[in-house]
Amino acid sequence: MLHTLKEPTREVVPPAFREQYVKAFNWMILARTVEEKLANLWRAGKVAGGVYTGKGQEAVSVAIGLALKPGDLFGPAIRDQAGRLAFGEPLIDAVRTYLGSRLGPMRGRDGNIHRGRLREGTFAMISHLGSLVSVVAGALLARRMRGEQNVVGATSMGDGATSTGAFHEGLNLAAVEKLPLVVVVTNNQYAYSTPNSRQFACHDLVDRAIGYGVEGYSMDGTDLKECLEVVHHAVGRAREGQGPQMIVASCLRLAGHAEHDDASYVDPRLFTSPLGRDCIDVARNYVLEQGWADAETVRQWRENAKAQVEEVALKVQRESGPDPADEDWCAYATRRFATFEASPS
Amino acid sequence: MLHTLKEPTREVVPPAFREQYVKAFNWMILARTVEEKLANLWRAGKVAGGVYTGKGQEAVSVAIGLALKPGDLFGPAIRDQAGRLAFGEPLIDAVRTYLGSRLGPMRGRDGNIHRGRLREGTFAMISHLGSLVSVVAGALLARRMRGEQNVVGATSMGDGATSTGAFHEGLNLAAVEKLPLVVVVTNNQYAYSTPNSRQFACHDLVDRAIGYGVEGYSMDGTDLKECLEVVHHAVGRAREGQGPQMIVASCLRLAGHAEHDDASYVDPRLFTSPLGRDCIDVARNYVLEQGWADAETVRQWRENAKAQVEEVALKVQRESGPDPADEDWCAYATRRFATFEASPS
Amino acid sequence: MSVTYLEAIREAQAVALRSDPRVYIYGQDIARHGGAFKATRDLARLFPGRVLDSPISEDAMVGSAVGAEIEGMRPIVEMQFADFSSVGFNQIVNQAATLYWRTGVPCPITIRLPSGGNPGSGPFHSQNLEAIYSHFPGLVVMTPATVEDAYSMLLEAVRLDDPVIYCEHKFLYNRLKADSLPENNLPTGQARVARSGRDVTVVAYSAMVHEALAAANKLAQEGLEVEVIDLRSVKPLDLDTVLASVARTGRLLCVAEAWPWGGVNAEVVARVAAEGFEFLDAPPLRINSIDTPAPYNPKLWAAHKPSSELIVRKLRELIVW
Amino acid sequence: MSVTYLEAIREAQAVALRSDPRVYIYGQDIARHGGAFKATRDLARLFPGRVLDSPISEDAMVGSAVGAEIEGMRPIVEMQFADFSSVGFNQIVNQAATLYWRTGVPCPITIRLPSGGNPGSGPFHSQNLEAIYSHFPGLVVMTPATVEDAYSMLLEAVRLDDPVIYCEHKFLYNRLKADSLPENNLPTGQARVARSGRDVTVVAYSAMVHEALAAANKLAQEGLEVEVIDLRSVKPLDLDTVLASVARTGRLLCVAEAWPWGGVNAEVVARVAAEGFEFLDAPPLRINSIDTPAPYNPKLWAAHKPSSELIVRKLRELIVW
Ligand SMILES: Cc1ncc(C[n+]2csc(CCOP(=O)(O)OP(=O)(O)O)c2C)c(N)n1
Ligand SMILES: Cc1ncc(C[n+]2csc(CCOP(=O)(O)OP(=O)(O)O)c2C)c(N)n1
Ligand SMILES: [Mg+2]
Ligand SMILES: [Mg+2]
Repeated sequence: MLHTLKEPTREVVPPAFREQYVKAFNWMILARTVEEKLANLWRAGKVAGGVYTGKGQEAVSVAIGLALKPGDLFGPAIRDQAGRLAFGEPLIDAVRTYLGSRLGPMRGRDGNIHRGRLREGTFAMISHLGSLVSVVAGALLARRMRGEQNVVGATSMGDGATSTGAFHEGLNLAAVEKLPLVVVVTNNQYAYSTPNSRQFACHDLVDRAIGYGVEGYSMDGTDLKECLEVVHHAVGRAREGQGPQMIVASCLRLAGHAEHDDASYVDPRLFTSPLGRDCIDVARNYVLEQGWADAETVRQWRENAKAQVEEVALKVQRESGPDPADEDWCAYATRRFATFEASPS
Repeated sequence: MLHTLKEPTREVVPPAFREQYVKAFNWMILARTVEEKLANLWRAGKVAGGVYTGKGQEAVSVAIGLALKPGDLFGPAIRDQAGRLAFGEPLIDAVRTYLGSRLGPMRGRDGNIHRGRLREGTFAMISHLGSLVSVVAGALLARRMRGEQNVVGATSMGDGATSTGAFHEGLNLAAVEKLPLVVVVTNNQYAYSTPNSRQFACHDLVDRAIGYGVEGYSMDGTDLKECLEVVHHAVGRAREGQGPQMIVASCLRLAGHAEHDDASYVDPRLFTSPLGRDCIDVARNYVLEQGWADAETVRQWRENAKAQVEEVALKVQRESGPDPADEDWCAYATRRFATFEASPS
Repeated sequence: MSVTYLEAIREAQAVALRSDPRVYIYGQDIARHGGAFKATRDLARLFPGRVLDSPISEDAMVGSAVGAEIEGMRPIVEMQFADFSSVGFNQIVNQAATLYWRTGVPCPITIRLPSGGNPGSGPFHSQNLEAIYSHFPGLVVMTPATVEDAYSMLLEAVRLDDPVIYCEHKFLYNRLKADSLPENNLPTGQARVARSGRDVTVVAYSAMVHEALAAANKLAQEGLEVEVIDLRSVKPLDLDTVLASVARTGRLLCVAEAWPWGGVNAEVVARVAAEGFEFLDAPPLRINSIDTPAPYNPKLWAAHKPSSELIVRKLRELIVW
Repeated sequence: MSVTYLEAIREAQAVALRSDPRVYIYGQDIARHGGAFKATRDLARLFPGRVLDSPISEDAMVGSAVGAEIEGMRPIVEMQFADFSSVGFNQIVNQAATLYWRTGVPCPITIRLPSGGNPGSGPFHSQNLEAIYSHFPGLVVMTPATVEDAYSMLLEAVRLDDPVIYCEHKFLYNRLKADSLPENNLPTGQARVARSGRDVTVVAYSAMVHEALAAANKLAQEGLEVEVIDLRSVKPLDLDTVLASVARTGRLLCVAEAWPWGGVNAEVVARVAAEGFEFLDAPPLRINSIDTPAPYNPKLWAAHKPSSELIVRKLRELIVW
């Protein structure tokens, strides 16, 4: 029941895969670029709160977004900028949400990574770690009750989130119902400052799969090729009706927990270990090696990403923020209930 | 990491084990007897609320109580009458607590199985399943911080309780701290009316052990010999510093969830399967087979248990109940805080 | 034909399942077993695949309901006891309650909380948590006191586009009977004058409405006319009906089975004091349970919670103020 | 020397660790990293083995603290944000709060909740949950508003034999400074007159005390004398000090950053209305945040919560009533 695709065959690369890989690589670049921009905006005092980036985790994340199809469901975690873009979230959503724009999907009400477009299948996380697992499971249950086949839901989280009761209850529920849920745990060695050794005691988090009765995989989160293959495989198994799939990706968080965090607690040896490889460098090298692009083309791709990001950032900064006076201060869909509760002004 | 002692050698039985077995068997009889009495009192309308019995699970439970030493800690679950007695809970505690006596350890404030003597190492459960795991873990952490060696904490629960987030968080915490915690899951096939198939999807709950990085065992919960051996072994491992131990015992709940429940939902085939064996019958046969007692002696033991129970029940029924007028209505140990909150009377 | 409060709850769920294919029920032991209290008796058989046993996972029960409603369903979640909703608390107050406000996508889920005390239930099978949930923006909290309301409000809960905490009182399950179930009823957010009277206003909800009515009957024999208002829902809370009554009587007593600190009574008194200050001829008073957990022993329990005798006593004080 | 509210919290923990071997601190990222807000900076180094990083398991964090105190320790649990205590809710309100009442064994644990809003914190890093915890019997809920109280009340929290929910306000962490830390202080359960005045009483706690003081200063320029009372702890709640003030001023405004339904404001108003009815010359009023989650956008956030301007406006209304 425990699959490991640690050593996929690297010989034959079908053209479709090449296309997929290059697409993925470009989303990764775009994700990295927009997050660098957001960090800059934060340093310039233009972003309230924190900026949380997925540096070093773009390969895992993008693989999720690309393995899903339109109509599938995605519950992203903190570091899923790449996966969001690949699954179809407009680039502007990130910038608008970080800048608290009324035009963004959260309308200034929630910020940064707490965004989604529910009607397009991307869930908006609350902060409480682990709590999306059961939400995505329930959405899949609904799809089944409504007679929809051929749908997959993926949700992403960090090593730390696996310690929550919500993770446990959600995955167990999904297993009991044999739902087409793919849970991707990105073990980036730390939860904020807390190392794996203070978070769990098992050898590899994938050892949890068997205890839920779900299929488990571990993969090298720095290697885009492996990520694409493993996630594709797991999503396929879920779609075929094989029930929940649990993937554990290993890598290193290459930034602070958020921009305000210098991550000085990270064991420096990790940066020079295989875990510390930057997945974007790995992917770039692979693209060059395979002759799918030359250095100039890659540079072009980066420029392209930068241009997109700059355009969007400029546009959003010109947009006006929300005005409290015409804010609709009502927490109820049943509008008449609003009048019952005192709202001082 | 996964140990199975399913087939322990049965040949050589040292005298100490014989003594242990006979003692265990007697506690099992006493537990069964007092629970039958409580059920009778309930049918006579003398017990408010429900009566929850451990029928069919006495072997597992008693093995826990006997494997622990004075100074160890025990967090019992619903069906641990036998284990409580073996660990030292006075017989009268059960009767007083069920009858809401002020003289019982819960002073009429909490009832039935929600009892304990914290200063003697038996925790008093709240109803919320799974929530004692972290409490016992924390108690062990305290013992370690205070420099106490050689202590073990055991906690017991049902198959259903493993679906709680509290179970997951508690066991994971204990594993991270490598605490001497023994978690005994008695899989009696049902959680109230809910069968295993609606509770979890793994092959055997012991498959969860590896995912926490703890040692795991499965055992036949109907066989007292196996229960004594496995629990003794696991408690020993914990005491030696091998970290948390997880034991999954298989059996069948031989009564309703509580006395008001006729358990008509139980698959009748289970009663005739090996899971459906009554551990007291199994133990009795074993005692007779081994020639440790004859039928008359066993009858004598039962009579003895009955006499003890009748005496205690009579005594408790003669005791007066609590009087609301002299009840100390204060939820605070800091007594002066009581006066601050309105208490209508 | 006579129907109990509990049967009304079952019947409302049957009607909801029958009339709306988006409705399903999720909870522990509710399918084949029909639930700990039999509130879903037979429904799994009548509506195959739509009444599902859950694992003992209150957090995931609520989380999955939110996911399902996002995908167009209208789930009813049964907590086995209100007290266990503490484990699903985070998903209720942070996931469900905020969803509409954050995303604009409504959150039509109903969470049934078998609430309140019974002899021998003890600290963890007796809780009244309406004050806890009412504090959070986005939640609707219903507290039906009658068979008719148990039925019609549960149907409305399922129809509403907001998450509803439906507090059903276990003490009323089999003790309360009606001749038939209503076709229509007051909408949520509207209180009901359960008994008219000109001398003093008692505001109550859920089981305490009946203690208040018993007290009113008692005092009626002495010529005192007590008006009893049944709030029906505590969030939203219908202040207008309460104010109109206090304007006539000049005197207010609030009665709730919940603990004394904060809660419905405090909210009602605070609003009346602010918006009906000039109507009050005497201090507005409150009766709650004592500020300890609910005791197991039936005698202690009876002294812990408000009773009609206590209400009578307080009303006598209030009337001569 | 000058010390901030945050430093006072750190210092109190250092003193507690130093003076009582039973004290330890448990929470996420609090050891080497010193906590998300640095409230435990350096403490792990200074007190080896007594400041421990926990997994992301709020339920188990609290449960383990209860187990540890049963075995004689006095744990301090740091929640990374008050908002995440929702995950530890069950262990707080059912395990810890009831322990002493059920078993007679006290439950001296302190749970620190970094509470309240800051620009850009959003719905899940801004919550004020004091009303939630105060509703449950057995919990003490502290809400320090000053550097001095942050220090002395945390020390008292650790000393008390009851479970304490210690709500520290993040907005005050680095904005509030004092010259030194106090040797002694008022005991918990006693409110403080933060500013004397004869015209109107404002009751507040935590960060809102400072908004109230700012409003009072503003109105002082117009000759209006506002008395500001800092509740300090909201359970127990010191009604005597409030009543004495209202007896002088005849007018009451309660200010809290929490949501409007129920809560501290409602409780204070309800008690004053009941026990100080004859003192009131005008309706007792309340100001809370708006009944929605706290918005992320700083402009929206500023409009969502009570401000000194709003207090000024309400006081002007109240004074001419
Ligand atoms: C229930 C809960 N507790 C605490 C937090 C605070 N918190 C936010 S992110 C984080 C660390 C997350 O670590 P991990 O899951 O490994 O994800 P990573 O940041 O490494 O991607 C913590 C503790 C939270 N969001 N939710
Ligand atoms: C968190 C929580 N949810 C629901 C319940 C109600 N409840 C009490 S016992 C029980 C079934 C327990 O099953 P299991 O853990 O298998 O133990 P068993 O009764 O079989 O010994 C349930 C659902 C509870 N006590 N706690
Ligand atoms: Mg991580
Ligand atoms: Mg069971």
